[in-house]
Amino acid sequence: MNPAASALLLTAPPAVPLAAAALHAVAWRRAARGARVPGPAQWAGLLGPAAIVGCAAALASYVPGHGPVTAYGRLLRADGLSVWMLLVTGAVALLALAASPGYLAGERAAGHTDAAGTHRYYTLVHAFLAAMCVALLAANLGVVWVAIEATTIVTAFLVGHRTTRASVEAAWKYVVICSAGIALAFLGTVLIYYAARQAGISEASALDWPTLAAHAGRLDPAVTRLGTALVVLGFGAKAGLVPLHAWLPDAHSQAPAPVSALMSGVLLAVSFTALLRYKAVADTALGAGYTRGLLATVALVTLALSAVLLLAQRDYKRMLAYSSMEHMSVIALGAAIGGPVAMPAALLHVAGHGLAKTVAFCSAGHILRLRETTRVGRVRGLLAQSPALGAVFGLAVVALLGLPPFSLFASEVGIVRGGFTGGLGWAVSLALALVLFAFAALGYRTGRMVLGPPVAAAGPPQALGVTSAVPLVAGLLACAALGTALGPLSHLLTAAATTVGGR
Amino acid sequence: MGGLLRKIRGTGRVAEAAPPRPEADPLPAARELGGSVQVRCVDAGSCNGCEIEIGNAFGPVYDAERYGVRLVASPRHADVALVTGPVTRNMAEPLRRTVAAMPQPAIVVAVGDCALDCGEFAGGYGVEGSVVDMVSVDVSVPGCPPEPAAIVTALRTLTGR
Amino acid sequence: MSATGYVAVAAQVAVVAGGAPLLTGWMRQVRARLEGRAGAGVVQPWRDARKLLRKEPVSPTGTGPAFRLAPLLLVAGTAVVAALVPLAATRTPVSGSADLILVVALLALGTVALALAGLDTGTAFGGMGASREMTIAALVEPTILLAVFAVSIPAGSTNLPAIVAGTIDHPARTASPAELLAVAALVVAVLAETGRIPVDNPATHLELTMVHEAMVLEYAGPDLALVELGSQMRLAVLLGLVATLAAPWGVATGGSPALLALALALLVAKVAVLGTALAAAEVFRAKVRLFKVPELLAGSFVLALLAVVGSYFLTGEAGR
Amino acid sequence: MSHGVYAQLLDLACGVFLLCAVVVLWRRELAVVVRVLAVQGAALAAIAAVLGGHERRWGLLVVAAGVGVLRAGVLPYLLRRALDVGAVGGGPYREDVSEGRETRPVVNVAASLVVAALLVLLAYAVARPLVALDPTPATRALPVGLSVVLIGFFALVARRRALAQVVGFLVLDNGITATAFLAASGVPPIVELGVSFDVLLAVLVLYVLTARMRAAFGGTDLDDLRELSDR
Amino acid sequence: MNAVGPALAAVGGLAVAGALAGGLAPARVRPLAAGLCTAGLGAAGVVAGAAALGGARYGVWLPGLLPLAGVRLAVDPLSGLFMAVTGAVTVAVAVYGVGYASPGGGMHGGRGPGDEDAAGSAGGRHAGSDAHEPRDALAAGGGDHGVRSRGAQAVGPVFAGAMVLVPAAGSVSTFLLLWELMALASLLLVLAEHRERPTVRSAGLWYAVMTHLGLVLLLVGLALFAARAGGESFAALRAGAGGMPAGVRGTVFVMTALAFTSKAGLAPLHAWLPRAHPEAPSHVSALMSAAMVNLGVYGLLRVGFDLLGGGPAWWWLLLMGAGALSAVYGILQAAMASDLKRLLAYSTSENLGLVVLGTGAAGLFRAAGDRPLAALALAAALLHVVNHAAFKALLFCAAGSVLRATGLRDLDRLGGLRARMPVTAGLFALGALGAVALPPGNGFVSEWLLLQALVHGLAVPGAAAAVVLPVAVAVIALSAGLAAAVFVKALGVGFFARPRSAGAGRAVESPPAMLAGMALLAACCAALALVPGALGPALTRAVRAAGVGTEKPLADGELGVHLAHTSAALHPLWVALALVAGTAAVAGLARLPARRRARRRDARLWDCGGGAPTARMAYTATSFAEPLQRVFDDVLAPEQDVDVTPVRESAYLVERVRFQRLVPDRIEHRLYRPLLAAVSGLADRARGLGGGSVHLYLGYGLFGLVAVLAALVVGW
Repeated sequence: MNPAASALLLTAPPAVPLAAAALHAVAWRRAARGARVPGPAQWAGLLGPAAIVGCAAALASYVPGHGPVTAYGRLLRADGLSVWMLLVTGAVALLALAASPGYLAGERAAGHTDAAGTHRYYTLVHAFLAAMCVALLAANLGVVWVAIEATTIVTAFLVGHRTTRASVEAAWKYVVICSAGIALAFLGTVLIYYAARQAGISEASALDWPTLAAHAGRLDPAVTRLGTALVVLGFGAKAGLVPLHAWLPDAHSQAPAPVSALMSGVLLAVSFTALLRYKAVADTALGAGYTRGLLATVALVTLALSAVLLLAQRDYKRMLAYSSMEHMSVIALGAAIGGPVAMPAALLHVAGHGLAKTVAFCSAGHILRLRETTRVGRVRGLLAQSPALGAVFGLAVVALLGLPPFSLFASEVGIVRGGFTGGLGWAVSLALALVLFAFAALGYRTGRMVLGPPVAAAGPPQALGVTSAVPLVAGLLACAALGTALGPLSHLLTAAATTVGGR
Repeated sequence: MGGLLRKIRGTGRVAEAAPPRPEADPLPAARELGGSVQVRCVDAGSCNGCEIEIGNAFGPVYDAERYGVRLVASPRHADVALVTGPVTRNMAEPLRRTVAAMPQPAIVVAVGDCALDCGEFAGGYGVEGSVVDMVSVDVSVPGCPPEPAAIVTALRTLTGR
Repeated sequence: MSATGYVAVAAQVAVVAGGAPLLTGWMRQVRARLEGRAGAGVVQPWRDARKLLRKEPVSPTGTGPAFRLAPLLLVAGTAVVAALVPLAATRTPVSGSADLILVVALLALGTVALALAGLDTGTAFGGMGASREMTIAALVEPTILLAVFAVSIPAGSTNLPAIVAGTIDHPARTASPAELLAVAALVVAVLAETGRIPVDNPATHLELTMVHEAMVLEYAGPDLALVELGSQMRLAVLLGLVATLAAPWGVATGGSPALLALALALLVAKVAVLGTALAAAEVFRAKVRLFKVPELLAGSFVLALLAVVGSYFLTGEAGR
Repeated sequence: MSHGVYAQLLDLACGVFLLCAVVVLWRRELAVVVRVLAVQGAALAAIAAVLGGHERRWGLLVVAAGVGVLRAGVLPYLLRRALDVGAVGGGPYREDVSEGRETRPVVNVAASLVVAALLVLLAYAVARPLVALDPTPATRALPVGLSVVLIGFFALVARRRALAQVVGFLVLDNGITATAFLAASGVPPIVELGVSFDVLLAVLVLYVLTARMRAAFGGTDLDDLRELSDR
Repeated sequence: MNAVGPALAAVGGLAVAGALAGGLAPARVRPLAAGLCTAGLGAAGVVAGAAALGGARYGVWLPGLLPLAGVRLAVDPLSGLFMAVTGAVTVAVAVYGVGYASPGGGMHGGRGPGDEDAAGSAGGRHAGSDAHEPRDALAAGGGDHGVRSRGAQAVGPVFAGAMVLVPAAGSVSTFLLLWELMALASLLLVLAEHRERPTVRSAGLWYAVMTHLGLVLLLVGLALFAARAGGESFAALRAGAGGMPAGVRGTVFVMTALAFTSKAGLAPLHAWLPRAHPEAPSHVSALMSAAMVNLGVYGLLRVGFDLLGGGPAWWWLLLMGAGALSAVYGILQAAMASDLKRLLAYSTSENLGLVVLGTGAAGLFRAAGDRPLAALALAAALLHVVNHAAFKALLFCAAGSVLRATGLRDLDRLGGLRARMPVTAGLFALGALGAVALPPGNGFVSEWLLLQALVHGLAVPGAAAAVVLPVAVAVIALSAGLAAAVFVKALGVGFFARPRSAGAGRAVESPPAMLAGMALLAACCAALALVPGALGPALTRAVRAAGVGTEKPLADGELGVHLAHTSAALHPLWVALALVAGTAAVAGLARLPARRRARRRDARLWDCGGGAPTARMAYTATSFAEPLQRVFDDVLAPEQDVDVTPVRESAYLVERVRFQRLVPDRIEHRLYRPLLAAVSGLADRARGLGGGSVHLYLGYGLFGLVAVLAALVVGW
């Protein structure tokens, strides 16, 4: 591919959302009190994700056949893994931003926000997208770290969107815990940089991932082991893994629904991708045993914690957040096992979980708007009162439970098969038992909310608007399509898996 | 077990010799029974004097069974309703229902003076009337209480044996 | 199959159908004699049957086909069993499918039909009788089948003619402990199946104690005759079966009519002896409380189980 | 600059750097703690400058200057403004004095000093392989960087006041930057620039959130933040 | 060109078409469209099954579908048998389903105001939820929810399609995909009537969690097997099975056996069956009881015999133990149940217990080296699967038409349906005849064959056989006896005598489509009862495909059932003819002596002369089961409480007596309750972990960091 085309394809994903963010920032400044938000401006928001998906598709057709594409003197680089994650990010962003206008209209109607708030929302969301694209496409691990820290800062005010006590609390916890976690990751990066410099790699390319991966054999084992441990703790915090996981339920229960969809669906996965980059380096330097043990332990502890906390959950947005933690631990377990079956299964699980969780969170947003409560106990007879919303929410949770037509089933089976072939049979069996607990808890609460006769207090039956139903149904269909046949994506998936050790 | 066997061998046959067959010509309905009569006793309010005699009639000494007469549990199974005592107010409807429940040809035998003309209890406040007033009686056995032999003879006129 | 085969089957059915009332009459006569009474004579059941057949048929309101079909099915089922079981001859046209499990099941079919008729009337007595009858039938089933299992082991098959022929060829088998235990268990099962004294009193008038009679309280005339004939035939066939299994000598294995006649005569004699023993035993025993019956049946079940396990360990020659 | 003088200067700077971290844990008044934070920023800049001078890398000196301006000047200024806003409270009288002091830290001062000592020991044990890899005077001072990281993290955990927690975070960050300088004389410039920019933005966000918290909760005691929970 | 391939394609295509038709068609024509697609799907399944039973082998590999694994189908006579059974049941139930889901039809019962009798509504109500009368969705006669909703009609064909295709799966992933698709579809169908009764939701939850537990066990077992055998397709498993150590083979067998026995509704993991079946719409519970549970047995055969190639005796003793336990326990609970569909559900658990008992016996004989006898035992088990599918589907459909007509499931309130619904009563009687395992019925044939296999099993060496086989024969006999009591209760109490509630009084015969469906099933029952020999060759091929034995268990070319090696034989056709001829002869002879043609008189019921016997004096299901319950008192441990409310003035005058008896599911109490209590206790205590304070969360982080650093220092 000629350099000009590759430069365009690599800069478009971060650049277009950034431009949109700038546009909305200007509009935010000039927005008077009570001014009406121009309709087309909202739908213009879709340009950013559309650009991301377009570029990702173009790269997807090129990269598996011809290897990674670089631009700007190897600053931006797209290999199999980043293209796959870009595709997932684009898809999830498309769904979230398609659902945003409906959500914000509801918020404005309920008086929680106004025109200025809307523009601020779009500015921050587009900045958030741009940051994530940079994190995926950057070749330099330092730049990846900076981008991920930027996502924390940008989403701080998204989590604190509503100026209530709870949102301030959520925002504070989110920023403090994530920044502390990310700082540890930076310490790990510094140590890896130190080891690389001692191994004789030049200063300019010491943090450049391809060269690091190539020369990983010469890194000093002790330093690399310490650096990798810190990175797993650091980026694990942003990926919702133990020990710095506690921000996730609070942030997700207070953030606007599309934002928590984006965060759960993609932000966790992007930070996990960064972690995978380091895993590739550490595996060549220390052998697969070390990171496998560390990641598997972290994954199982997270799974146990989320399963137990799901059992006694009373708030359905926190329930979905803990379900994200559960799925991230399954993905971490799949990555820990590695190998030709478990690694692609883990990446497929990222995609499936992203789509299903987005639909779940967006419909949870509608449920909140309809019933004004996030308590599971007070939401009854959803299917009876608004069939479309109930059906979509129910099917999204069915997908999250890992039931067949949806891709989460195929990926979970893949991870278990990989686990047994890779020798981690006991860990996978323990994980399945814990997933069973989560299954029971999630199923029980969703059943309470969705099923049952119509509740008089809930008012007359209300249909879900077509504009807000389309993205949700599209998300479900995409997840089901992924579950039945991968088609052209299968080459991309295998390429992505081999870049991080799925030999 | 052994003691009972010895007692059985010791007592031997208790039933008295069968008196000669009564010559009275049997009722038309009785002729159809062909020597097999199944009896359902109905106590329509008797003082149980007649019941004791009926018991003796079917006891080992008089042994009504040897002539083909058998007591049965339900009027459905019975050909003969052996009715005793004056019919009290409560037993009037049940007596009618019992006789109605018996498949034809059905015969009603009234045992004892009370059944024939309310006997001692004539005019009692609880007495509805005698059996003869309530249902059509085919054979009647007077006496208060009638001898078991008289009851057996009446029954033998029905079996013809 | 020779003509005598067909004759044998017809003879068996005729003997059982005709002889059953006589057997009951004979047992009542024995009992009367033991009680010092004169007794109604052996032919009395025939007279009862003839009189009942001539009476007016009655169908209680609200009863359906189950009520009407049950007596017919009871008698027909027992007749088919009489045809199958090699009471007189082992080589008959039907001996191929004369299976002991089929025989036990056909008898159970009669019980089920009668229980359904009891329920069809909708009266309290009908329901009570049906409930108790089915409870006892359910508990008898394991005992009978285990006894069948024990008896079939030496012959290596549950086909009745094969068993009887096998026992005739090896007379020692009848004295073997397994066979004795099996026959004892079978006798207790027969008592329960036909509702004789320890389990149920056929001549009782107290409805609350009835098991078998409570179901048939509503029958009258011809239906009642069939029901009584059916239960009498069932008793005759079962005693015949016990006699054939315990003392198979005399059952015609060859084809000649003379042997057949002798076999029939011997059959009547054996059943009469068993009838006498049963009647005499009834004089000494009283009806057991309904919820003591399961203990009785549990005892016979243990006998049957010992028979089976015993026959395996003792003889060990469980042929194929 | 001769080798001996370089080593002594470096050790002096690291000593001051570690001492400041301990003092942050020791003192309760936020005003004093912010001043100590500024001193620590200066020490960090000194370490960078000494390293730059020793290895004759002028780029490093520029970075040292930038770090000095940011961590000794801008960030403490922001924290002092947040404190004053709290203190002034917009009324005729000062707001209650407890805003300015860490009245009831989660772990009392004596215990936290003991924990700080233990963390320093752990840092030294962990850093042994790092030093063994390339024993130069700079890498021999690595444990100081790690221990400041751990002390910063502990301060983050043990402080009830919002601003005290921000100070803890900044100490943690200073520690990491120090480790970077000592280990490989600083990460590549664009990464260093990005990191500093991110830290600045993080503090700005926390500054705005403190203001919002004061508006919503009427104080910056983090114990009020307990509504979102699974109970 | 064998017909299996196109037939399977037809099954898949029609499933998708049916789903679309059910989802999109207008309400009026929706049941018909979805029903036709499902029936077509079933027919295609039968064609495929028959072709496979005829000996046609078929295999296909579709790498494109199902990411990471690809779909692989492999059909052999064993899977052919199960596909044919499932297909046949689907055709009949689909036809029935069209009638069941169509609006209008019979009078809608529901709980009449007047007939709420004070007597205890006892019987098998499980603890906790009061049994207010189940209002049938159609009884409420309205709206577009329940069985007629878009969701339920769309999922029906998918459920049937997945069930037909499960036996055709050729690799671990495909099997798990179809298995879980079937589970999800049946879960959605169980929840179809969630608006009507709160118990539907709890039943749905129990069903979902236990099915998922089954999937977890299956996934672990098969993944371990695939990993150790070095391949994912059944062929690779079969090849690799020999080399695996005994411990691994044992673990794989136990794991998969637990999952499959749970799906077949056997004892320890059966708690979902008596909950899901009564709450599901009747045609769905017919499909579940008659077809889905068989796939549990299919799994046992496929993994136990075919893939693992048999195993040591303790495997099969385990199976026989589970089979015997659930046979007796299931039928005992059925005897106590007064809810008709709960009774049928427990009877399913009993029949499947017998099938697994036969399978265990086959394995035991095979382990002891006696191949012909193992073939015979397995043929008996397979024949009982076919028979049970026929009569259980018929019984559930009949129960469904009773529920639709009266709105009631409780036998204590039914009664008098023979007069009002003669055809349904007749069909239920035919099904009951099959279920009680007595001669003219089809259940008797397979139970007879099973008994023959066990009776001849004593020749097998080993003390285990000598002790286990007699107990097995006793278990079969006891369960057959109790089954007779259960179905006499169901038929007699449910259909005969007079109606005991207003709902039963208003019953009207079901619409023709439902009767047609049931008639189809009745025809199957009759055919299986009279000419079982026709299945002989098919059974032989299926048994050989399961890898049990090469000899023919049943002699070919016979209408009846001839054992190839011994003189035992059964001619059900001749027995039936003899019974019919006998009945006719007796009827003729009985009329002979009655000279005058006496007209049959209608007389009042004999009531000891008292008042006319009312409906409430008749025996109900609870009173019918009372003797049995007293006999098995220590096994069932019924909970009974009588509260007497005296008149206010004096304690001696009783105003009201309320009697309530509940026969709990003891396995559930002993096994599940403590587990659930422990889990909810753990959950409540763990609530503190998400405590809410920032310091706690950061504390976790610091603790994690220090722990990892310490581990590194220690040199982990």
